[in-house]
Formats: sequence, structure tokens, C-alpha cells
Amino acid sequence: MRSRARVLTLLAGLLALGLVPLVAALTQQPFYLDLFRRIMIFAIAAVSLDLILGFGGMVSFGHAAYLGIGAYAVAIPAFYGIHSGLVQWPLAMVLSGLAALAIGAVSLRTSGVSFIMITLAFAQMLYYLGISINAWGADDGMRLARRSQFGGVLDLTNGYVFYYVVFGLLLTLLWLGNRLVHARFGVVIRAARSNEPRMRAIGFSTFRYKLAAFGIAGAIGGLAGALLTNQTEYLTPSYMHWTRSGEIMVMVILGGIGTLYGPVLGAVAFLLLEDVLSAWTVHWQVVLGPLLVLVVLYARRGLWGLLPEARRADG
Amino acid sequence: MNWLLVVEQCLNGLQFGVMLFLMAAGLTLVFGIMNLVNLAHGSLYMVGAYLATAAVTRTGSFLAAVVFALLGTLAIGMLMEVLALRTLYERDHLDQVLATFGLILFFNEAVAIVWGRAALFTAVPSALSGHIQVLPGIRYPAYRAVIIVVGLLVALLLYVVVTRTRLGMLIRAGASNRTMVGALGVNIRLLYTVVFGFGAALAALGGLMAGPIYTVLPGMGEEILIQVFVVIVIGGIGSIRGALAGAVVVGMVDTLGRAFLRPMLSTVIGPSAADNAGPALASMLIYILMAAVLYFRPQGLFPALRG
Amino acid sequence: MPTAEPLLAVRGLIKRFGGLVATDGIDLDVAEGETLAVIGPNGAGKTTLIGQLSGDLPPDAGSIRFAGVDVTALPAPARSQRGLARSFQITSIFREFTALDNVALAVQAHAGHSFRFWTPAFTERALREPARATLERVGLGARADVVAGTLAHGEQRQLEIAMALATRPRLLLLDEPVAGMGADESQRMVRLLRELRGRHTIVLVEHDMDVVWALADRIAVMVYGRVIACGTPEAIRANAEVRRAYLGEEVPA
Amino acid sequence: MSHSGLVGVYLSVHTPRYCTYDAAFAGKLAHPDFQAVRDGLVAQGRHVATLAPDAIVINSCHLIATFPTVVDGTPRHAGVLTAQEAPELIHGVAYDFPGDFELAAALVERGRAAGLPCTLANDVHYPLDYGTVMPVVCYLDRAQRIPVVPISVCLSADLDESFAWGRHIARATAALGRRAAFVASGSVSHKLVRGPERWPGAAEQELDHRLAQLIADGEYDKAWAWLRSVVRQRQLRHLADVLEFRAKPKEASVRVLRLMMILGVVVGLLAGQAARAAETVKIGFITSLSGPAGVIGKHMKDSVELALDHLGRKVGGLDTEVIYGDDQRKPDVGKQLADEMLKKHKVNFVSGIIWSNVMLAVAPTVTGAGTIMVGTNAGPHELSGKMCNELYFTTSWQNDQTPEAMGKYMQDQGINDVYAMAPNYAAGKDMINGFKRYFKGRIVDEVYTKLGQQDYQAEISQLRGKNPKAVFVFYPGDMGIQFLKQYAQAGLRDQIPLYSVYTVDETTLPAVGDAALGNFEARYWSPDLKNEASQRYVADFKKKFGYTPSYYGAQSYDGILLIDSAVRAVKGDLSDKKGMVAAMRKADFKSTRGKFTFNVNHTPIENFYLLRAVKGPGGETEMQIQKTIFENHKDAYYHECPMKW
Repeated sequence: MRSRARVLTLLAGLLALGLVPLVAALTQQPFYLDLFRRIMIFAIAAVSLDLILGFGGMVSFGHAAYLGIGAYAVAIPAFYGIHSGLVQWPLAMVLSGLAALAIGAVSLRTSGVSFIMITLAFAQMLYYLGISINAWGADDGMRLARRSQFGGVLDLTNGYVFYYVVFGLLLTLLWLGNRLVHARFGVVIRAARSNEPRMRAIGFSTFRYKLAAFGIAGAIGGLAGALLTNQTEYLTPSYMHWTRSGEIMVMVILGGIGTLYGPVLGAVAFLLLEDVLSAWTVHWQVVLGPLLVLVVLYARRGLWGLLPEARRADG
Repeated sequence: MNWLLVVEQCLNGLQFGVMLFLMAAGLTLVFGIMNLVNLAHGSLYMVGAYLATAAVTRTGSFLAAVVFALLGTLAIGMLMEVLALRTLYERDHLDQVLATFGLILFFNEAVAIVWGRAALFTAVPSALSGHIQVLPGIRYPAYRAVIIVVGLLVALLLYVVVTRTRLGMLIRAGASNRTMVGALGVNIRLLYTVVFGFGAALAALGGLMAGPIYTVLPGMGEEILIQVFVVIVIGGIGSIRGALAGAVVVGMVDTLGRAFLRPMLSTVIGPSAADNAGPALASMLIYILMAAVLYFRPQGLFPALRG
Repeated sequence: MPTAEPLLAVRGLIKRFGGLVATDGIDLDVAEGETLAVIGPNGAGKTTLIGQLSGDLPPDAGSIRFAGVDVTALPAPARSQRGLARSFQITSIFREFTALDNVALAVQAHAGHSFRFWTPAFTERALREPARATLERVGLGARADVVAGTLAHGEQRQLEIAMALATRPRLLLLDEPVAGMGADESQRMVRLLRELRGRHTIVLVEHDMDVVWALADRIAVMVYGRVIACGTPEAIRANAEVRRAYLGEEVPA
Repeated sequence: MSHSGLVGVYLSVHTPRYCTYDAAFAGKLAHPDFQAVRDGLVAQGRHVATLAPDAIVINSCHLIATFPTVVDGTPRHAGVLTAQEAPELIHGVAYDFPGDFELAAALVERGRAAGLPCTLANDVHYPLDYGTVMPVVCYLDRAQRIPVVPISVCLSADLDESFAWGRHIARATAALGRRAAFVASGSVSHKLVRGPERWPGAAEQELDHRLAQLIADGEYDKAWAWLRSVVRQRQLRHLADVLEFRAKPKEASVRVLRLMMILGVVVGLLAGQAARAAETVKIGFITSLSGPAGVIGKHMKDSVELALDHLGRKVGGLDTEVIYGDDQRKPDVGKQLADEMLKKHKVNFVSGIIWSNVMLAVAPTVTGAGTIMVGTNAGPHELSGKMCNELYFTTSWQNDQTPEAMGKYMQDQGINDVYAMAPNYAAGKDMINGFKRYFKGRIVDEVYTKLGQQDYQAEISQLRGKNPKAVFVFYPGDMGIQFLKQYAQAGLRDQIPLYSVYTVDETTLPAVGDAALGNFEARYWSPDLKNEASQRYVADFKKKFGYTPSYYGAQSYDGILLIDSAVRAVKGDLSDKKGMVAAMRKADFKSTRGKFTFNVNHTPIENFYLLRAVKGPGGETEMQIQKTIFENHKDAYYHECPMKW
């Protein structure tokens, strides 16, 4: 049961996101469509990371790798002429999910800072692999000749259609994510974060559940990657660089971990700040940096945490 | 196999390892003692390099630059600890990552505002620009030999301070149980500020040694930061011995990998395939090494003996 | 005690931490339904023994047979699934969750796999009913919806027992259940444990001799990682070895 | 041109022979000579499309009212048209396009206020002539979506009244905030003669060109005076007859009255003069301004500012606004900036871009949006090859050209046993391939190092072990600074000569200093290049910014001059993309590299020189040209580009 303030903020926020295309049309500024669509795509990536980071306590510092894999899973088939989104997007989720399972199988044997560093290591390996494969453009990356096609049903080249596809996916993710987090599977993940030894004592072998969560987060990350490639109609291995994983992590922490809606707020705040500040001064990072420090010092549970909490801590 | 070349490459590996140790020591000290993940350690390395370069161009003497850079970064480090990091010791690693990520952004841009974006001119001090005859047939740049000596000296100094002195005892005690040490009347806050400043000075030492041979420009800290994290994780977080061992191992593996991996590979999978896979593999080598270490010995090669 | 195979049979259990030998070749049998108390001075290796029995600490040597099966190599979760539950010396609960959630989790652990992604777990009656019942049983019924972290110390110890019971165990490993409790709290705990006697086999590690005398069918005395005596309370009370161990004249191993 | 008021004036024609769909598009042209006229009309249609006006005020010489001027405000013009004069050519053409009652009413109100007899028609049955309907339906707005306000010619109006009506149309549209286009259906050179083959000849057509030129040049007074003189001097037979118009059929007199109205419209625009002049050239300039690469971005930005100074802050004679964007060396950020500039700022040109991967993300976005892109650095082979585009130009080079030049020089010098090194990423491999395209000597080894690597001591030891005769490297930015210093510190500087591309330049020299002495580079330009434009650029740059410009800057400076030459060529009509592209293709501006021409793929054909790092007069190290390697060197990918011009 959440406090009224949070429910209202959530609804207002989602409504606002839904109305952006209308505002863009009225003010003849289609640019806002692209800006907020990019924000929502990173929000999806941030929410997927939060599933394992906020709820599962698994601090993965290589989440951008799955965005990269998802991106390649769209660009490579397109390169060979397969433009159907119905093939590309599921492929993106499956491949990045499998990669996450493989990386998770090794990483989950460690914990704490070792886990942070080993996930970073695997992502950097994928990054260096990406920039050395010439067949797919290596560091120059690949251009997406045509956005994913959905047999004429969904025309992604139309900015508004593509916007609402992403918006729909974000809403679905929040809804399904909410179900997952409160279902038995989510409860195991959250309890494992709270007290792993106790979980083992009452009979849970937590490894398989954490690994499954890692795979799910990777798959959704892959979907975000597929969307990002369609958004920029371009992809480079630099999507997988560790600083990009750092940015997704910052969005999650800035928004507030352990809640599905925090990362959405974090993504909006971080990317809007980046856009507004960089338009204002070329030295925008000298302002953004201290801002992040202040958030950590005074908004202990992130921006979402600033809103009054419900009477009883919602587990 | 030309043995002289192998020896020279080993020397190169040792030198690169020692360079990594200079930074790793400060990071593992702060990390191990205060349980603080400090991504901004690379920024202190950069500040050290910038202060030294500015001092050399103004005074012309490398020694003056060293003193100025160490003291300057010590002060900046302590100020940073008081203003931003002091309240984060009990906080979650995540919050520390976000705060120090913010500091990276701040320092990179601040340095660009003060000194501009272009790389500064740095050169090896003339006295050390020559070569020394290490072994018959091997001429080794004097400056890099000095780096090795300085690095090993710092390792020795650190070992003595941490294990033999009262300050060292306090630091080790603080690591295992901060509240208990506080209860014993030691001003733990001041101790941590000093230790953090000391860690910053170590980073600055790394920066000012690297300045003449690498490039001094905004953002120079981040590239080496990742390699240093690899070092302290392989070595064992919090242990100075681990940092030294990890640094030398990473230095050797990375250097020898870049030098001999491709020839060795070509004997196995043929020259053309080696030409293609070699470079990529060489860049990934240290990450593969770290993943292996973490898998088999998650606590690192020489875990810090505490708690 | 009937000569049928004991529920728990421990043979030659050795565990070393560097130079220190925490358990030095322990042999122990616990029959079905029996309550065995394990007593001994601090550092005798009691908690190390419990750790090895529960599966958290892999022994260096020796074997553990439980309900006729060699479980030495089984990890803690597998042993719990086989009905071997434990409580912790230092309270270990899910602090952010409510008391009811804590116990429901224990129920969930034994209610099939948790790869269910749809129905909210905290509304599944199949988990909540048995959990609520177990809470009632340990006397925490009224505190079901309180966040575990905010419970009093005694209540948290009761919660630990409830979580162990919720896994429908055959054997309960209790590590100093009354540690840190006031007089009346420990009385209530003893009443609770007495109620469990006979229906569950209990291995009780405890310092408080009143609790031991009140509950134990048999008592094992550990000193320096070895069981120096094992028998009925009366035998142990009369045993010279035990008195010397407790009166401070250490008997070198 | 987002301001309101009259945004476009068209001299359109409606000769029945090419006024229907069949005649225009189905190839059954009555006379081949009409092809040019038809193409002109189609071009006008495309222009209206890009202009996207809110309304069209059309005045056809066949819509005649004897006493009042009739303004048709019917909200919806629908009906079936058969041309009164050519039933066999235009028959049964259905039309259905919206009207603009509000505008018509405002116009009539102004007319009445000025005492001009006029009526407001609002009647579905009001008959429209083919001169009004056909040009709109067939060419100008085939979709029939733009509201149309027909306005008649008034026989009894005199010249001044027609002129006045022109000004009222301009003012009414501005007042209502409409972006309207005025179409004068019928041309100056109308010749009332039978037989299509004796249509207005060159002399008569000259009138049209003359009038169009006068209006385009903004010489409204001259146009006004010229028209009056033409009437007086009876130069034109049919115009001469005009004076005795009572005796001539009404067509002839109608012609002159319409001319006055056209002129009035145009002169009326004087009020809107500010609107036209207010039109500014918006250029979006994208480069890396933050992070380690920020220094290159600064070189480019400063050069753009200097170019604007040299042009008096006016590109093509128009006020200019340059919007800078920081791509942070990330392709997706570059793409987002391009979208922002195209959609939010509605820029007319996009320019800049340092990195190939950012360029490959941005260029298709810009040209895809129908905007001209002038690249000023990155030269990926795709954009000079199969991805070349009519709207994409680069004022730098194709990446491989520079290593090709160095390869040729070293081949000519007969150097052998070369040790080649580059970072392990796409551009690194391009460089070595480009080098090997011309260098056929023995290559001891090809070594690729980690992107962003800082310590090259291991590679240098390996290199010394192979003791090659020469070393060829590509290490841009900070990698270059590190490699050069370590190469010199290893004492190899005087043992093994070092040849490089994109490594030693004015952005890295300040940080490397003497460690670069003796280094050979290949490049198309150098600050000491002896030509007037370059010397002026370098001198003024040093004076204004206090540091030596690099080729990154020179290319950006040229980019702005190229844009200026294009805008000037089309007289500031930024919607005339074709005209601007044609102008750009001439490369008709004083480039810092001296005279050069564009190849078929819009990549420069230019000279490449050998440079060497030497001690400058001021004591610091600088690059100086040693000799010319290539004269008018073409890139290796232009044959892949389908463009022909």
C-alpha cells in the first residue's frame, strides 16, 4: 500500500509522459518526441537494472553490455536483410538473456565488490570484442538502414507511433515488474538481499533464483538495446562501454533503488538535466557533478525517496 | 625467442606494475580501511599530475613540483573527504559510487576550466632523460627505472607504517571495528580524514610520476582507474601486500600479453587468425585474468588479514 | 531408548580453523523425539558443531547421517528441505519484512518451487494461513503485521523459532534460544520449547542450566571441541569430569 | 520562413495545352517547347510543398469582374470544370479544395475601407475559371489541401487601384497571421496569337525574366518604373494596343491591370520587407566540446567564429545564427543533437563532426530530412562511396587519402622494412589499408594496440627488437601525445625515422614539443601553406585566439565559406536546395587549401603535401611543408558513388 503522494506523483508522471507527443505536435517541436522517447528507453534499461540491483542487491556494473547485445541483435539481421521486428526484438531479448545467464553463472559465485568488478570485466570484454570485429563495422558501428518493421501494423518511422510503442513497453514493464516483484519469485529475490544466510537456512537455494533474475534483467536490457538502435538508427560498441553502465546505475540510484518507479524518475531527471544543462553551458558537468553528490547526501533514498512514504514500509 | 627482449619486456612489465601500484596503494588503503568505493581516486591522480605540471612550468624544478603536488592534493583530498565523503562510510556502496561518480564529473570539468582542454606540455626532467645500462645489451630509460625504485620504496614505507607504527595500528584497528576505536577515545573522524588525505597524496604521486610519460589532460584518470580496480580486486581488497602483488601481476600479464601473445597465438592458430584475434585478446587479457581470480579466489590473492 | 537407528548420527566430526581445532572428532546420536542439550564453556565448539550439522560449515572430516541418509555433503538448503531446521545464536531474520512475511517465507520455501511470477505471494492463503498459525503457536499472533526489525529482542527470538517450525522440521537445531532474554521472557520460551518436546527432535545448545535441566532428555558436554560426557541429566550432574570442567580445573585434552 | 504574411509570389501560367494531368504528366505534350514551362510549374509545386503556406491568394486573368473587384471567400470550392475557351482540352475536371472566408472577408474589409469597390463572394455556385483552378489542382497543390482565395481582375480599375489591391493582400495576410502565397496566373509575356507554335518568343519571355529578376533583387521601385515605361513606350504590340483598350478585346487590357496587381503585391511586401530580411541562415555545428577531445572542438568552433567575422557575421548576405552542439564523442548524442537542430531550431545547414562513427550516425539523419550537410572532418569511406548523397559535402578529405599520400611518398623514397602501428579500431585499419594502397615495400610487422592505451613501452621494445628502417603510425589525440613522448624517450627519435598521419598536428604539438622534432606527416594543408586565403586565416586566427590553428580549424573555416557561397548564389532563397547544391559543386570560394574542385561524390580533389616537425622561428616546434606528394588527388571510393553531375 503506497502513500497517496507517491501514487499521485506516479500517475501525474506517467500521464505527462503520455501527453508529450500532443505537446510536441501543438508547439511544432517534434524534437521533444525524440528526447522523451530516448529517456523512456533508458528508463526501461534502468528499471531492468533495478530488478536485480534494487530488489536483488546484485550490483551489476556491466548492464550496458546487454543493451549492446540487444542492439547488435537488431542491426546484424538488418544488415543481412531481415528487417522484421518480430524476429529482431525477441532475438535481442533471448540473446541478451542468455548472455546474462552465462555471465551471471560465473559472477553470482562472488559477492560484494568482487561481483561489481567481475560484471564490469565481462562487459569490458564484450566492448573490446565489439570494436575489433570488422565484419560488423567494429568501432565505426553499423547503420540501421531501416527501423524494425512490423508488417505495416506498426510503422516505427512515424515518430508518434514509435513513441507510443516505447511508452506501451515501459508501462507493460512497470506492470509486469510489479507483479513479478510481489510474486513468490520476487519475494525470494528481495529476501535474499535482506538476509542470504537466513534464506539458505529455511531451505531456499537462492543461486538459481538470482541467476534467473539476472537473466530476466539482461533480456529486458536487450529489449532496451533494440529500442535504442531503432531510436538512433545506428549502433556502436561504445554503447557497451563501462561509463554507459555507470550512467544507467546513476539513473537507478538517483531515482531511488528498490522501487520500480524510482529508476524512471532517475532516467528522466538525469537525461533532462544533461540536455538542459548542456544547452546552457559547455561546462555543464561541473554543475551536474555536485548535484549528484547533493542527492546522495540529502536525498538518502533517491528522488523517489523524497516523497513521503506509506505508513508501513512496503517491503 | 630473443632472451634479451624477454628480459626487457619483463622490466617493462614490472615498471607498468609499479606505476599501477602507486595508484592502487592509495585506493586499497581507503577502500580497505574505510570501506569506501572511491571512483574519484582517478581524479586525484589527475589533480596531482596537473599541479606538478603547473609547478614545473612555473618553477622549472621537478622536486619543487613533487612537493607542491603532494601537499596540494593532500589538502584537496582532505577537503573532499570533509565536504562530500565523510558521511558516506556507513552508507551502501551504491551511494558511494553515485557520489564519487559526481565528483569525477566535477573534477574533469573544473580542471578543464582552469587549465583548458588542451593537453599540457610535460617532459621527463633532463637529469633523468638518459638511459642506464641495466644488463649487458639492455638500455633502459632512466626515468622509468626511477619509477620502479620510487614505487618499491613507497611499498616498503607503507608496509612499515601500517605494520610497525602507532598510526598503522590505529588504521588497522579502525578497519576492523571503527566504533570500538572511537570508544577508546581516538578521534576516528580526524584519523579517517588524514588517511584519506594520505591516500590522495599517494594517487598524486602516481599522477606526477605518470605526467611526463603519459598525457596530462582532463579525463586522464578514468582510463587508468579501471585497471587499478582490477589490480586491487586481484590482489585482495584492503591489503597493501595484495595491491603490490596484484599490480605486478597485472603489469606483467598486460605487458607480456601485448608483446608476445600474438606470436605465441600464431603458432597455435596460424598467423592470419592471430593477427585478427591477437590485439582484441590482448586488450581483454586483464579482464579475463580478473574474472578467473574472482571465480577461484573471490577474496583475492593476498586477502587483508582482518576481522 | 529404542535401538532403532538414531534420527541423527554424527561420526568423527572434525573442523579446523587454521591451527585451532574447533570440533575434534565428535560422535553423537540423537533419537527421534528426543531433546538433547549440548552444553560447555565458551569456545568449546558448540556453534561450530551446529554450523556443521546445519550445513553452513563443511566439516574437514567425519560424517553426518540424518534420517538414514548421509547428508555430510549436502548444502544447508538441501538439509532444510529434508527437515533439519535451525535458529541462529545471533538473531538472523528479515528485518524489512513483517513478522508474518518472515514466517510465510519459511512456509514458501517448502511449498514447491518459487518460479511463480504472477500471484502476489503475500496474498496466497496457502502461505499466510500456516504462517499465521505458527505465529500464534509461538505467541506472536498479535504482532503479525509488525515489521520484524522493530520487534523486541525476545520477540525476534520467538520469530526465529516460528520460522524454524514453519519448515515442518523433523529436527530442530536451537542455538542458545534464550540468550539475552530477561527472566520472564526466558520462562515463556521454555514453556514454548517444552510444548515442542516429543513432537520434534531437538538439539539444544544452551548456557542457562535451568533451561537445560527443564528440557533436556539427555545432555552432551563439550570441552575444547570434544564431547567429554553424554547422558541423562542426573548422570551428568554426578559426573566428576563435568564438575571439574565447570569448576574451572581444566582437564588438558 | 516561419513569419506570417506573404511568403511566396509565383508567376504561374495556365495555357490549356499543359494545364491538365494528361498534358503535364502523361507525356502527351502538345509541343516539346512546353517541357521547360511544365518543369517550371512542377518546380513551383514542389516549392509550395516545402513552403507549406496556410493559404493561396490566386489572381487569374480569366476571372473577370467589370466593376467591383470580386474576392471569393467561399469556404469550400467544389465543382466540375470545363474550360470556357478550350472545352476539348480541359473538360469535366472535378475539383474540391477549401477556401478561406476569414482572409477574403478581411481583404474586402480593407478594400472597402480604402474606398475600392469590391464584393465578397460566398457562394458554392460562384463560377471559377480554368486559370484559377487548373494551376492549383494540377501543379501547385495536387492534394487540394491548401485553402484558396480567388481574386478577380477588375476591368474598370486603373493601374493605381490594381497596385493598391496588391498591397492590401500583403497587409491582410500579415495582419491575420497567415503564411500565404500569391499566385498570379498568367505571365507578362502573354501573346494573344493563334497557334501554339507561335507562342511568346525569346523577346517576350525576356519580359518575364526581367520582371522576375527585378523583384528577386528587391528592386521594386525600378520594377514599378519599368512597367509604367513599358506601357508608355509601346514596346510590346499587344501592350501598345492596351492604350486604346476600348477598341481591343478585354484580354489585352486585363494583362496590364494584372501586372499592376502583381507589382502591388510585391511592393506591398515592402511592408513585409522586414519579414523577408528577417530571414536568417541557421547553421547547426556539431563537434566534441567536452572531454579529452574538447580541444579539437575548440579549434573548430574558433575557426567558425573567425569565418563569420570575415563574412561580417552575414552568410550569403543574410543574418546568421550558428547553434553549437557537443556530441561528447558519442554517436547517439550526435544523432539526438542533429534531430534537435533539424526539428527544434529548424536549421538550414548542419556542419562539423570530428569522428567517423558520429558522422555515420548524423549525416543520413540530416540529408534524410532534406537539409544540406557540410562535414568538416570525419571522412568515412561509406560517405564517399555508396552512401554519398546529393545534400552531403565535406571540406576535409576521405580518411584513406592522407595515409595514401604518406604511402606514396615512402614508396617514391624507396624506403623498405617499415614497421606499421595503429589502435585496434576501424579507423586504425582504414589507415594501414590506405597506406598499403600506395606503399608496396616490405612491411616488417603490423601491430594494433588497445584503443586509448597509455603506455607503449612494451611495443617500443618489440619494435626496437625488429630494427626496421622506418616506422609508420596512426595515433590521434592523447594516444599520439603518449606514443611520441615515449618514442623519443626511448632514444629512437634519431635512430629510426617516424612517419605518421593525423598524429602530429597543432592540437598535439603544444603538449609534445621537441619530442616531435623530425617527425614526418602527410596532410592536405599546413599553417605555412603559401596562399592568400590561408595566410589571412592563420594570421587573423593567431591574432584573435592567440594559438596556431590546425587543419580541423581550416576545414571548418572552409565549411562556412562554402555555405556562404551557396546562399549567395541563390540570392538568399534558402528553399532552393537544388540551386545551393549546384553552387556548392562549383566550390566557388577562396578555400584555405587554394583552388580545388569537388569530385563526383562531393569529396574534394586536392593536393597532399609532406610535412615535417621543425624548430620554428619562435623556438617552438611547428609543422612545415617540405614537398607536394599528390596534385589533385582523388579519393579511392568515388567510383562507388552513383551521383552524376
